[in-house]
Amino acid sequence: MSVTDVAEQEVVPQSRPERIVNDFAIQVATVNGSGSQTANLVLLRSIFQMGVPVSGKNMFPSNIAGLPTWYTIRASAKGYVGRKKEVDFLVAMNPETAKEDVLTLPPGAAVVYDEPLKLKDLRTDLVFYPVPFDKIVGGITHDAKLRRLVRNMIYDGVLSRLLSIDREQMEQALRKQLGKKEKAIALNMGALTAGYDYAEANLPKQDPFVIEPMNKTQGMILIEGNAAAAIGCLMAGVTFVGWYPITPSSSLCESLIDYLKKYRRDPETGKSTYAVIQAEDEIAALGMVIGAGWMGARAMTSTAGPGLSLMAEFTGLGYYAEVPAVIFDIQRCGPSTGLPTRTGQQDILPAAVLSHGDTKHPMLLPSSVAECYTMAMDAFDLAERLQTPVFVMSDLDLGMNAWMAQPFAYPTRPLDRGKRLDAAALARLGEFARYRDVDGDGIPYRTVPGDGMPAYFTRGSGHNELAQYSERADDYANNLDRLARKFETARTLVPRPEVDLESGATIGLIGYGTSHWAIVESRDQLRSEQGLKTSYLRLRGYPFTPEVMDFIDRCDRVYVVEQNRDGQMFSLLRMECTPAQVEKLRSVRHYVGLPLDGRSVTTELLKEEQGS
Amino acid sequence: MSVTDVAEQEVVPQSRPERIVNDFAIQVATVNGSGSQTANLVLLRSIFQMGVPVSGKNMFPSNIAGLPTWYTIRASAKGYVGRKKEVDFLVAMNPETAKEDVLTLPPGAAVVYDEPLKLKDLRTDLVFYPVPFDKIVGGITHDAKLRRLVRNMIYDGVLSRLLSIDREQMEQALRKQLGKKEKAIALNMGALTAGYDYAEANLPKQDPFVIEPMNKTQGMILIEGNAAAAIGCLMAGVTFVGWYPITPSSSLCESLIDYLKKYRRDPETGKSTYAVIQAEDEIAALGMVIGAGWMGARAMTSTAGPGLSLMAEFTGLGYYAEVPAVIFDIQRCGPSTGLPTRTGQQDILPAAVLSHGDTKHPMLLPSSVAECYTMAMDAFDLAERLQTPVFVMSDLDLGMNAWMAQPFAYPTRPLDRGKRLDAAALARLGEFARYRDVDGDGIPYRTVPGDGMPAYFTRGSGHNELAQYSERADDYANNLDRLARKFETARTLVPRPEVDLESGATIGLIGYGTSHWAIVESRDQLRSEQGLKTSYLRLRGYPFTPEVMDFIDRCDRVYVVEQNRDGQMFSLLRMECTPAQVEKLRSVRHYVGLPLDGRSVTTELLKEEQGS
Amino acid sequence: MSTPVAPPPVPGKKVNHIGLEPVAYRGGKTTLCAGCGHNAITERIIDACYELGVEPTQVIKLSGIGCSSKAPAYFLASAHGFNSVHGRMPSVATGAVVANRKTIAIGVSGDGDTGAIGIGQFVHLMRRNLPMVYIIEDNGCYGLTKGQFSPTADLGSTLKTGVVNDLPPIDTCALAIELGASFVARSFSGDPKQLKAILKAAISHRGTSMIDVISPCVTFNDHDGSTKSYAYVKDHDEPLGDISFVPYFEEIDVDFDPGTTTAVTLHNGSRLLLTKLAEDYQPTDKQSALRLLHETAVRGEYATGIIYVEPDKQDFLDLLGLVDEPLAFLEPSRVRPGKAALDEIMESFR
Amino acid sequence: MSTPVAPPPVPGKKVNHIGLEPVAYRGGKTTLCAGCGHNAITERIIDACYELGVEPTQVIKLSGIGCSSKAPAYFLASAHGFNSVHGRMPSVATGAVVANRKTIAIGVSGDGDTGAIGIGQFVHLMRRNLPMVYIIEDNGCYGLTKGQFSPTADLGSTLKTGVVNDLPPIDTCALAIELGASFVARSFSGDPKQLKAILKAAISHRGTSMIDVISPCVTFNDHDGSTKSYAYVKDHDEPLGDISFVPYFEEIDVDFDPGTTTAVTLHNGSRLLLTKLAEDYQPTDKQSALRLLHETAVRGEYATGIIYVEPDKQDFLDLLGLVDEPLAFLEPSRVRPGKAALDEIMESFR
Ligand SMILES: Cc1ncc(C[n+]2csc(CCOP(=O)(O)OP(=O)(O)O)c2C)c(N)n1
Ligand SMILES: Cc1ncc(C[n+]2csc(CCOP(=O)(O)OP(=O)(O)O)c2C)c(N)n1
Ligand code: SF4
Ligand code: SF4
Ligand SMILES: [Mg+2]
Ligand SMILES: [Mg+2]
Repeated sequence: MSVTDVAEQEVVPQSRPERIVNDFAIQVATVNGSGSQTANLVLLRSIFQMGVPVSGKNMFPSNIAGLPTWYTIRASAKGYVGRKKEVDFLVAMNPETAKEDVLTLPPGAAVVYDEPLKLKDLRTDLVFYPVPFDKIVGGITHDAKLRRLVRNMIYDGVLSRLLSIDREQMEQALRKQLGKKEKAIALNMGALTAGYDYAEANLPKQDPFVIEPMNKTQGMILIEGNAAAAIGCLMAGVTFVGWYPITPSSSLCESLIDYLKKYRRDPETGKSTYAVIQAEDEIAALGMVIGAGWMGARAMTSTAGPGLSLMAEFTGLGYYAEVPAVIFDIQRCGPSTGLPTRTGQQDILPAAVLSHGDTKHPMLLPSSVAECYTMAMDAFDLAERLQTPVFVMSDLDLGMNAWMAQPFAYPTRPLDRGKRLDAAALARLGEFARYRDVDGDGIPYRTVPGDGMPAYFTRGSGHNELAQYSERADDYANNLDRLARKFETARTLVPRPEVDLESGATIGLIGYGTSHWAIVESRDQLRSEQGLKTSYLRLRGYPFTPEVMDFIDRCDRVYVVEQNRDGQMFSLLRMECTPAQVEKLRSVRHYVGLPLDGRSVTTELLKEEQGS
Repeated sequence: MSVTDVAEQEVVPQSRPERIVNDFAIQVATVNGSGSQTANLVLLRSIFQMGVPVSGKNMFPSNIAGLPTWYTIRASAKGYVGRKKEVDFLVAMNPETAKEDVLTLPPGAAVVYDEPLKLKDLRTDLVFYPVPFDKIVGGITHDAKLRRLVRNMIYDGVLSRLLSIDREQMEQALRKQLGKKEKAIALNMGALTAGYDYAEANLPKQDPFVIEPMNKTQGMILIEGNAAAAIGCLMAGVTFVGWYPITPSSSLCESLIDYLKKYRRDPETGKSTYAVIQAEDEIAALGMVIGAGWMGARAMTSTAGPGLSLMAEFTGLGYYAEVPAVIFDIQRCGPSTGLPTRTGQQDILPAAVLSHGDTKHPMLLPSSVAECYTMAMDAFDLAERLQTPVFVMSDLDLGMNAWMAQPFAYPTRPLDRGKRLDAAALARLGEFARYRDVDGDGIPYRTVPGDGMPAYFTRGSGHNELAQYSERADDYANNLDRLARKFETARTLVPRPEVDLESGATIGLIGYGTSHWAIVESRDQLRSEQGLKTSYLRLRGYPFTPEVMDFIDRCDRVYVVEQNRDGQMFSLLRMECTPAQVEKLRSVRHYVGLPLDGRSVTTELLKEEQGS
Repeated sequence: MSTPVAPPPVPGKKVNHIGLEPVAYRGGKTTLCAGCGHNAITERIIDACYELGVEPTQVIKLSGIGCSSKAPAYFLASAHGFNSVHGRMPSVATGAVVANRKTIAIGVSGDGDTGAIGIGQFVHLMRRNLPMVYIIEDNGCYGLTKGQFSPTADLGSTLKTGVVNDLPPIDTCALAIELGASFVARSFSGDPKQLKAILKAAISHRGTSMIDVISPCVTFNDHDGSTKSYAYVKDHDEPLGDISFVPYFEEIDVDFDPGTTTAVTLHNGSRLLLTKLAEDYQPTDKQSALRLLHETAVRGEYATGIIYVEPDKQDFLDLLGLVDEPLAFLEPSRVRPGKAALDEIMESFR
Repeated sequence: MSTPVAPPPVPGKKVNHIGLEPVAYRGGKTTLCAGCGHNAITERIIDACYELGVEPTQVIKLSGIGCSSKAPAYFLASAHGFNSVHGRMPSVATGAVVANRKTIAIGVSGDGDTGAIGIGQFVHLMRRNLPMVYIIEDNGCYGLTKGQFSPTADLGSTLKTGVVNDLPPIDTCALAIELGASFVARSFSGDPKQLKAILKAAISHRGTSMIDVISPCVTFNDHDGSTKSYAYVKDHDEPLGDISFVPYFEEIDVDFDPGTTTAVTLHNGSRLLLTKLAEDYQPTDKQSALRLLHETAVRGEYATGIIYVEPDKQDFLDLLGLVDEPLAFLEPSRVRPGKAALDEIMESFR
């Protein structure tokens, strides 16, 4: 596969066993716009339905049609859902990339390919299965458009046969995909069957890869992180959404719109208990959110890097005017425009300190679709509790790919609307001082227009405790100190890390977000291949909670694993750690635009360990 | 003075000597828009002309007329030009602040005040000089508008008498200020004389403060940092300026416009060898600069915090598309709108990492008006040499206040236009690859439209060495690594720090920008009052050069002194230092919107030292 | 506390129809220059709200940054106010109004705030026809940053520094009409009668009411070609050499009959031609409104009055189909769907 | 290398008046969808430059972000190009053109790039009358982010997802005229003859030439109310269930006479009414141009042709009073004043 980083040569090709069951990666190389998504999702879903843990990763180009695209499905009995660099089973449909795709396969891999591509002679250490797609599709329909469309379904049929994927599961998956479109289902099933039949008749099994039923996915769902986050927002009772389309974040708001339409219209009047506004740009999107949040609505936006940059000024206003706002950053790779369809964790440091003039912001760091759901709810609660913009740092890999999960639990905690002044509080406090630290936690009481409580004048400018304009040095410093105190309160409120202290381990790993899945796998590799035990802390929020420092203290060396060039979380840690802790910190960075894989972590860590 | 931080109580009031010569601070408290600027500058300039080192700091409100404003003039035989917290001689003209201004004076201070304010009884430990301004001005002119205007000149006269400031020098300073407006000069001199005469007749000298001639300002100039930077840009051969007005940066571009008009019109045709465009906002301003820089022009903009935030996206584009741009950030205090007329160093961290997706930028850190001049030239050379946006981080204190300096030297170094491909280079390289690291320094060769060399397609998106669109992992990583290499090259090119290693000192101070002047004074205080020797490193550029790490290594403890809440430079250092170095670093922070003073540094440092 | 509560009305005192005294409509003390047109507009907003009997606590006051944008602090002290960031008040207002449809939103902006950095948000606000009053306090310059040109500066006008404005002005009224605002007016800060009447109409209108109010900056705005311009005065009256000096002016008042053109002499001596729309002018036709604006502009005049109005145009809240209650105040039970909904959603992913 | 140099013309081969073959005007292979209107516009730019004998290396190509903004990569391979950031191409173009006045700048933008995020910079570009050709490839949607509405989407049009557009479209031509652009035209990507002619005129004009080219997005744009709309097709032609499937379309071509109206049926079955301006239409009067735009819009038609032109209007470079040579190439001696200048300046601070 031409755009990915090539599998490391250090991974010594072992002589493959005869049967490799539920532990390999399939990659389908097509051209985007050619309608392969249905075929790929059916493949993914049918394996999932067979009870085999599975993950799917879409590597698509930044255009709409005509460029190479790759879809990787990984079946893993052990439940690994991170990226696996080595492709075991290639479906080569794209003439442009087929050659390079084949050349980068590890020995022993299998290749289903479009016969005219003549890939057979490229290598002798692979298994080749030529399939005459055009010929087969000719037998299915005469409509040229439909032919292009169902052509992809044929490879599903071929794979069903070669990998022993249950054809009934495929049909069920197809029905799930296409809904009630019987004609479409019939047509696609025809193609699937044709592929199956062709394989049965012409392609004797020569490779070791097979899918066998398990029961590891019972009751689970398959969902994309952006949809999960949207459901979280829905359940958080979001009432205002201001957004501007940008890959890979658009699908968050677009799913949310669908859910809101369905579940948030007043049953009697049909009217909406929410508003979604497609703004003219990201500055306006956050401006609207700030306006709505100031007014007391639960308000959010969703964006990616370029939008984050544009939101810098308003984020600072939100910080200083103390207005709640929830900002999802579905991180993508590089600058404006960068690689908008590639993943990364490259906005961590800029988001943490976004804006000018001494600002810092809480961040939530979901690793899983389940956390996209729960942290969406956490974010609204935190934003209102802390009266400040809160960032949820997801990424393209998490947001736009399908992941397995247990069904999400219905929230048990009521909405936390934070410190809102009411008559009782006013009576207790005697006086309303918008920016006074009454409780010692840096969080003042607020009122909103229309709630009957006293008004105040909101401004980014310097102000005293009574929200009056002030340029006094003491007022300014007091306010800054209180805001710093509030950030310390945030430290006690953001989600705590997940810590796995392995007894006897001297090495620790710190990771966050989607890097988690590679780390999980790498730890197993280190244990099984090197006998190396590791402890692990997965960050779930920023500012750092005491557990983080404890963890570092307990380890001899700590590897901070992340998907950016500059070691951004590593830098944030370095900013806060004691020298003894800094001494222990190492940075493992990955910045190629593709999801991090376990092997890269293992290799990098071992290299460092040898050096240290 | 009501907006300033109150002088520390720890500074034990010593019994004052009888005569305090050339070592005290005068503060004039007026209302802005009342025309006190001429009177204040005449005062400043006449002391300067008497050969006494002097500095002037304007603390003005964020409106146009009617709010309190303070102007502080410090005379210092020792040449200290940083802020001095204690005011020794107050001119109280503003009824609104007079009381608080008087109450915060140290014992022994003197107060000239408008008689009707009746300040006399507020304290017994001060010297009071009541002056009936309205009565005196009544004798000068009958025009009400003119009365308001020349009223302030009266206090110059009073001070001339009380402090022994040469009246001829005052007249000369007034002429400098008003140019050839003889009528205005006569009127103002009348007021001055009236003030002098009044003082002579009615105000026997009771305070110890006097100005005596010295010869410490011979040949020197008095200039604001923004004007100095403008002269630097002029001499750097700037050809394109895109800007948007914002305090405290506007005067940079406005002075520059004046100079360009005068010195950069073609003598024959009268046409301009430059273009200045007032853009519609800061996004457009930097967009224009990027467009012009891409085209090969020497292009710049100037802004402050809110503009910096708005420039985030384009800065990232400039970083990745590798377009030279010079950005002056005249830092002010706080968020949008913050305290736009207060100073700070609060954009250091955001500027260093401005934009999303792994970016970092060189910064130049002028401390003096002389460096505003030289670093403006350095910035253009660096931006073209490195093909990247370069920030010059000045601040309100430096940019908008008048500072003494030796006249600027004419540049001896020719303009460095960086690596521009020409026919010879093309022949040598064989092929033009826009983003290839030919020389190993991370800096590629560039061509510009119209130079006859091969064209390329510029984009922020992923590209290979040939500037072709690419989403390949290897291309992306290679490019990022080269950019990181280029940043290492920047490390060798930015101005080196100024290091003063004091033998026997175990304590080091690191400072930058205007904090320098407080540090200089604090070191003297530490030495003379505590017998404490300190070494000192003044940062002049970012990324950090090896001297910085060397310096830390040589010290036991290093105090990083800066004017922000979050210890922003301290954080950048922490990100790069070895654990042993981190161990030594302490943060001294000042964030009240007013320039840092030496006493605060001393106090803070001693407090920490006692703790450590 | 920053928000004094209006004292209970004393019998016999002047009150409006909701029983509030004029003082209930006042705000903080202005920090603008004496004689600044913006102050006069503030007074008219106070008058209009008082006379209409607007409930002050139902109002929200929003602005960007500039001298003009400080104005909301100077009226209706008991209303919430938001002095946001430069040029981006429209988006803040959009979020705020949508979040609570029961509020009356008064936005105050400057010609720089709206015409330069904010023109993009202005365009989209007009297009959305968000119910609010949007006032541009238009002085043709950037007051707060000391007098640079704004995009509404007239062709050929000069700065204090002598820089001449070469670009044609943007006509915010023509733009607003073109873009879909449903109430567009122009007035003059020194015409209290007309301005108050327009403000009352604007507050009463449902949809975006855009009012461009010519509001001289007595300190910086300065037209060349007049022998009484600030520049001219400066040259001939030498003592005015102090750049930090702000002359003190009385506010200008004019009042003239509809259908006539009145020349107003500004403080700096320059003349402003105002054409008051005739009483029979029909402001409901877009084309004639635009023609009128262009024709008067060509003659160097400003047409003042209500230039265009489309009383029945659907506003943005209608388009959004919101519930009647403010979104901000919906009960948790109305915004968090029940378990059945989540179950149904989960089922779809199985 | 990314910039092939045109081969020397072979005798007998078709060349233009500067001796270049058509191939010298081509660019990289398009990565847009087959049948996308944007590709047709690319072809016309190539034709127009070839026929005019434009020197390709004298051209700079600029764009924002979007499918449309990718187009500059597909024409004039030997010209420098800059694919900048979303909506901000006008500022980059302004800097570039001012830095080198000898270049011919062709800017390509989308209706989202210009009408949404970029409308502020668009307004100010038009106002400055910067000499450049500014093309909006207008498909009423955001192609690259998969079909959301743009601000030029027609009232009542629907997304694939069923979302209906409630807001009126922004007419970029009316806006450009209102704001001071000196050449304003509208055309259709499928009308090669007219589009090429307009492009040639636009390149020849001195000042901002703004051309709004209706350019259907075959993949996402989708008008409701037509029984052949995409939504309709989807419902009734079930196999099209794959959301990632992009159908392959032929480009549309129309050819009709000036002064007539023609109906074009788009790929999704919707109809577009194009009214070609008559040959005797006088595009020099602002008022009539605006009236024409409004009247045709009310009838649901698009007026195509050169709608407004002001041939002698001063352009931005004139206003700036620049030297004749490109600023970017001035010798050091012309941009760094001599020692005497610095001495004089220093003296003023003594
Ligand atoms: C992002 C940003 N850029 C620049 C400024 C500086 N600034 C403050 S007010 C202003 C212009 C105000 O002009 P206008 O809106 O016409 O208001 P006026 O003062 O004339 O009433 C500018 C440029 C700012 N506050 N924020
Ligand atoms: C700051 C920023 N926000 C959002 C995006 C995502 N984005 C890319 S193209 C585009 C819209 C393109 O629409 P249009 O200009 O009409 O071009 P089309 O694709 O329709 O030709 C958007 C929103 C971006 N690249 N940058
Ligand atoms: S500077 Fe001008 S706009 Fe600002 S307050 Fe003064 S008169 Fe008004
Ligand atoms: S998505 Fe639409 S605009 Fe984009 S290339 Fe395809 S047809 Fe053209
Ligand atoms: Mg203004
Ligand atoms: Mg479009």
